[in-house]
Amino acid sequence: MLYREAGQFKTTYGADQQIFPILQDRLFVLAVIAAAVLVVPLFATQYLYTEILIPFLILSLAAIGLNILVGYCGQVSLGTGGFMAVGAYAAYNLGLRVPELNNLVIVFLFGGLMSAAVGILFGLPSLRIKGFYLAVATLASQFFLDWLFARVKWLTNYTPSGSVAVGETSAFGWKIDTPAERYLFILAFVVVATVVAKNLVRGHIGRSWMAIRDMDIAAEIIGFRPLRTKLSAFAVSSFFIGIAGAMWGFLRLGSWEPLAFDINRSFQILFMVIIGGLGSLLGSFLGAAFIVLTPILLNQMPGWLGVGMSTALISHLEFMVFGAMIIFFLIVEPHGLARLWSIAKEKLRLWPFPH
Amino acid sequence: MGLRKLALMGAAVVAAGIATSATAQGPNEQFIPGLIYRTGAYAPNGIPFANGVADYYALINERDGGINGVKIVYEECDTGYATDRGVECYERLKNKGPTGAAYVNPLSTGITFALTEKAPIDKIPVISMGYGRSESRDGSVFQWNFPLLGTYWSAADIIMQHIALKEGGFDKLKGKKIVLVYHDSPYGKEPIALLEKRAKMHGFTFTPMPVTHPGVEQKATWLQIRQNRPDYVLLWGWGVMNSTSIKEAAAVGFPREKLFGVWWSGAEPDVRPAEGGAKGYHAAMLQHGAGQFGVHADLKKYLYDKGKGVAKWDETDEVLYNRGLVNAMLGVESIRTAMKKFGNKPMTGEQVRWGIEHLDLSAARLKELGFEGMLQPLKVTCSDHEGTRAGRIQQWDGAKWVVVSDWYQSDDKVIKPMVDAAAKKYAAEKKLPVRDCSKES
Amino acid sequence: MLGPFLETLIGGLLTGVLYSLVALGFVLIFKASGVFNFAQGAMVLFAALTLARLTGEIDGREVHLANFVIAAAILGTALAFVGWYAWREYMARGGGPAERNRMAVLAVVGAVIGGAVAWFYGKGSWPLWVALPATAAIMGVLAYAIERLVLRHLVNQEGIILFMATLGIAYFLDGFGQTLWGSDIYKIDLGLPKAPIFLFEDVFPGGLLVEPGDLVAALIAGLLVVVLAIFFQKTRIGRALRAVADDHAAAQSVGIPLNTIWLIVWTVSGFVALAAGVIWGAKLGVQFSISLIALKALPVLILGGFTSVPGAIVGGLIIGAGEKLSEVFLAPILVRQFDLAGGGIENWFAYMLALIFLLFRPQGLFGERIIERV
Amino acid sequence: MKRTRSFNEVLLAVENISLSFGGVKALSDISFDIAKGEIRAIIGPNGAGKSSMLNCINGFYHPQQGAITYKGVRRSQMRPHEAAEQGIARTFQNIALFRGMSTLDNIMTGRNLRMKTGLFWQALHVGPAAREEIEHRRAVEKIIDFLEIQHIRKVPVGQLPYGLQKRVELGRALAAQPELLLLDEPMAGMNIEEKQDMCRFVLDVNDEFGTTICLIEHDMGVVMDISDRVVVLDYGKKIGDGAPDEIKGNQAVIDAYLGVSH
Repeated sequence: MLYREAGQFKTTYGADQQIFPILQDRLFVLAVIAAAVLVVPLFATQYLYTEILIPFLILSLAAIGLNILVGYCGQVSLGTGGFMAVGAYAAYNLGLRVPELNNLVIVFLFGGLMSAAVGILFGLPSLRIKGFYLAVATLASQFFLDWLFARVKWLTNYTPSGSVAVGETSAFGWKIDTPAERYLFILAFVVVATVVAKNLVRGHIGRSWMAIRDMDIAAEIIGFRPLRTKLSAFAVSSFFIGIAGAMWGFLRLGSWEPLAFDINRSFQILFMVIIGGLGSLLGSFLGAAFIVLTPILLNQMPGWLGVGMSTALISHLEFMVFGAMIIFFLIVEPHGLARLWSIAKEKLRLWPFPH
Repeated sequence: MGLRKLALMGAAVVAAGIATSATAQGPNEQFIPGLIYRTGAYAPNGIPFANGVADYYALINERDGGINGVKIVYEECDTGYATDRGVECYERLKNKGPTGAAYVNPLSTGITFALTEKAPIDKIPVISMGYGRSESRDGSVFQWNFPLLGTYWSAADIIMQHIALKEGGFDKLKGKKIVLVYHDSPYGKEPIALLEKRAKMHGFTFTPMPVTHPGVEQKATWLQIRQNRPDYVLLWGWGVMNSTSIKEAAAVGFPREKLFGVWWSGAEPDVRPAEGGAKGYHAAMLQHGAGQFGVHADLKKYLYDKGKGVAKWDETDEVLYNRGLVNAMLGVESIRTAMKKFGNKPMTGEQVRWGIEHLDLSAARLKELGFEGMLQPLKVTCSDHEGTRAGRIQQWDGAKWVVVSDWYQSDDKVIKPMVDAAAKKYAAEKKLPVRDCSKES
Repeated sequence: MLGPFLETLIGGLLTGVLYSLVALGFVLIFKASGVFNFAQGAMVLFAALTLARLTGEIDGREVHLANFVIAAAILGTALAFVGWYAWREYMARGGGPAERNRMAVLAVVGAVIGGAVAWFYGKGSWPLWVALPATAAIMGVLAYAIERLVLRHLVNQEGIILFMATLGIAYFLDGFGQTLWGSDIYKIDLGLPKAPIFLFEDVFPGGLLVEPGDLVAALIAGLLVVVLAIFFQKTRIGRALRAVADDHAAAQSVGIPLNTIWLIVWTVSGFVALAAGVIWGAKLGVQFSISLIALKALPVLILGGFTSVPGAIVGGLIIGAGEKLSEVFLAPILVRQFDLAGGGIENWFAYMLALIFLLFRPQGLFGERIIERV
Repeated sequence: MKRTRSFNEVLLAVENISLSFGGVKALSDISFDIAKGEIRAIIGPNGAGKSSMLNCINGFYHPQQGAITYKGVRRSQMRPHEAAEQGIARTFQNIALFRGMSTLDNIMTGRNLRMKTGLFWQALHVGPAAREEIEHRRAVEKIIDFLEIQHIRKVPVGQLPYGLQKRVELGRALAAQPELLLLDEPMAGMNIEEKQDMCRFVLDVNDEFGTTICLIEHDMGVVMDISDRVVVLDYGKKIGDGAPDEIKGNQAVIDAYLGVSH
């Protein structure tokens, strides 16, 4: 009974084109954000911050980025890790070499922009190459970028180990040190980025991406320029991914080597996008939550249940159950957790009357 | 629809599971986390090490009833040798037990780098025995890092000394070609700085050649070695990379006698798969070698005869198992040292840090512990978190490891300035306070 | 200069054959079912682990007893399945519920026999001629399980969903294989010669190095390709497979059950995985890392075309030779020019090579040309 | 209804077009013109090259020989989006809607060439971007009203029945406010009622907006009713061109349709 849109009439096109046209949705999202800002810090432990909330938020942002490319524009990419690395190393180098600009907001945006530039470069082949050929071809960027950051000494400031560490993390005089501060900072960034992403996908640029995804030939015939459209998706996608990469390096790891952004990272984020739901921003969050939480829960489950198991067996079972769950969710709902959510909402709309 | 319902229910169960469970721990327990790997690409090397660690803690509990009566509670967490996973394990375990984690063994140079940033905040010491970042032996900057028994700079230096000795002195190295085949990670890159410096000092050419994780593709590397004919090849590998390197060396006919591995490339899983091809291969020793020593008698008596051992008995003389024992022993003795000052109760990380920094194991004490023949006496101080810089070289004779050298000491005239410079740079970058070690007791 | 060049080329080509072998598994499945099977690497590992553990000596303590019960059950079902299939072929078409009952009886009988056999040989050390068919049977069961539990439920899904599902299978298999067989390093001993051969020692200083193990592996791979080619061209099943590859709907309309076809391809690619596992396992030792060689096969795939068997072969040779030559001859130049911290370019070079090639031929070397229509 | 209208101005002229795919001739030496404001039909048996002809006109195929003059400009090789920019819109034989998007969004894509705000404003979705979106929404709502598809505004087009999809596709083409509208079998697969609706829409578009229309259609009754002039293709050759009445009496056309062997 609570979730009703009946009676909410839109009198202007503007009102009809809001992000959440239904009042309850608006209130719900506001409540979630308010809870994340106000309630979570009341009880969150450091572990919850650093190992669950922070990775979840950062990877959600990366998943949003990849979703723009894969879910909205239909170009499958396996190079996410590489673009995250570009963001992280670009941010690191800006902060290191221009200390006046060592402000997290500035270095993160710079990381995003550099990543966007590299994304455009590696997006060029998408004009000729399609489908899985493109997916595999994007691995070229993954391996090349991994290699680049391991080999070009300047990029890592000639550290002998090739591992870089960030110094002070602050923004506009706010020193972002404790897990809670990091969490709030990331949260703010991710909320803004999500709104931006939503604005893009609901406007004509988003429609151009979806048109290319759904039928690239028809899209070109009605006037979309395929190259420009695809490259804009690559650029925007890499921009978000680059920011996520910079955050991952600065606020999650603190020090990192190229292995932190290897191909497993790419697969991890692709999983998030697909399990969460292609072409759904909500899905990016749900997918990230699923992929971040599941292995951790599976790993700790035997301990909670008091089952004595060897570490090796726990790890192997974690792999098995994780794999099985992915298959299970794909079979149950190939359109992702976001679709499950909307089905649940649909039910709620009718509740308590079944028909 | 049935499946969908199931999925929703499953999600609800998982959500319910997130409610963290309180871990009830008795008051008189010392919690020690173990970041190990029994799965994934590096499992063959990770398993024996993890077994040694687990067995030694079990032995202390079984034989002595804990450390001065304080029971050890040991919990493993599988990192799979992945840095982010290792950090997650650390965060999960660091607050367990009445006093939190006593110390942490990351068992991966990458994880060590990451935890180096966290240790001062959490006040938990990082013991990176025989690995980690080389400059972290400088305790005035790296208060919480303890690369006990030897850093990679020490390892590389010991190998170079051995080679120089065989050649008839460092001056004979002039014009020689030395190649480093290394695991492409912070671990593999560590020795490069020292080798480059040595190359400049003695006029040999030094070529580093990276091998990408996990290291099963080395054909191009070894073809290059065959074509360039270096005089010596140093190997800084881990996991399957080691055995692959040795196999490829055999395949291109590079003399195994001139192939020298670091101490992480000198264990049984590294040479056995290469079979006959490994004969003659040299590796540095992190002090101890293979074989059974005093402590093994107790292990048999208290654990293996009762069926409580984790490993198989005939594998307890292997290099990496022994290294696990040594690693656990150093931790336990550090806690014991701390207890002398702070009392026989569970120690906090901060207290253990003090304990490690004042660890002083004499030959007599080592004998008492059953480690005679495995370790040389060591003494950790504020300025020297390495404790000892001694090492030997062993050779695989096709069936077992044979010690073929006397003890070497890495040359501090070479290494100390590098440590000082690197530590200073780190302190400046991170704006860290530097302790004055001359004022520490 | 010519000596080292030829030597590298030979080494690269021989490595390339091994890449081809892994790529072949991908191609078979993609051709018949449009699935980009990322679990191929995990299947290689699983097959190699199974074989290595069956032939090797197993210590009762290290592998839990329960594992053997599972292994016995798998093997038993495998035997039952083979028996059932033979019976069905023998009985020609038809059957229905009666056939299903027979299958159930056979499955139980097979499970008991297989379990007894596995129990009896529970300590491992099987001779190769027993272990090899047993492993092949287990790969067949695996294919059956994959078809039954995963693919059947994902019919008509988009390619990317199927791709993700195979990633899930890969995770599962990695964990399952290690639970069942342990995660140490194991040996497969084929008795291959190890001593390097040096050719033309009088022409080139030091001769041209050829590794006999690689040579034998290449021969086996070559043989396998020929067998597969014959299988595709000459047998009834092979022709059916090609029909499916050309047009799913048409194939179904002439009465070839798609599920059976999928089962067969997955089984065949399970066998290919076994062959690859044996060769790679003998070369590197059997452990987790061999599941990662799947990544090596990907550039071969896009270069050769996802649907082309000859493409997998030729692509493998080009990639193998290209990456070794680039590493040996190009990387040192790059290192000197740009003051890099070492070479190691072969990893991305293979992909770049394939990528540049694709820009000129988007459908790969032997892929069918794509004509766009509206 | 018989219509006799006269047109003077040539909008598009096709001169001696030949097109082949790897040796197979799809079109050979075709010439005809489309006058501004008229409804021009292209008919012919299956495989006659009708769709290929449309594909040439909007730049998707590039004929090996011949030229196309549009609005007095002889054009060489062009990409489809350039044709769209010059005011040519079309629908497709096999519906080519964007299946993942709603009816509203599909029709909005038709306005894409008129939406100019860049990434920055789009990201903020305020000021120019919001104004632009509402302005075009207004235009699209007019088309939705015109085609009587208000009730399916927010439904993903993949879920719509065939006839409605065809209508949405017409809406998308109209949204571009084209000068020349190419319709590829707009009534294929429709029942009588749907066909009547569609005919009405086509005629209304032509009347109200003055849009020139070139359509391919199999239903002879419809073609003869609504078109001003008809061109007949068979096996890639032009076999007839003229007013509907002339075509009806053309022997070659009758032969082609009745299947006289060549």
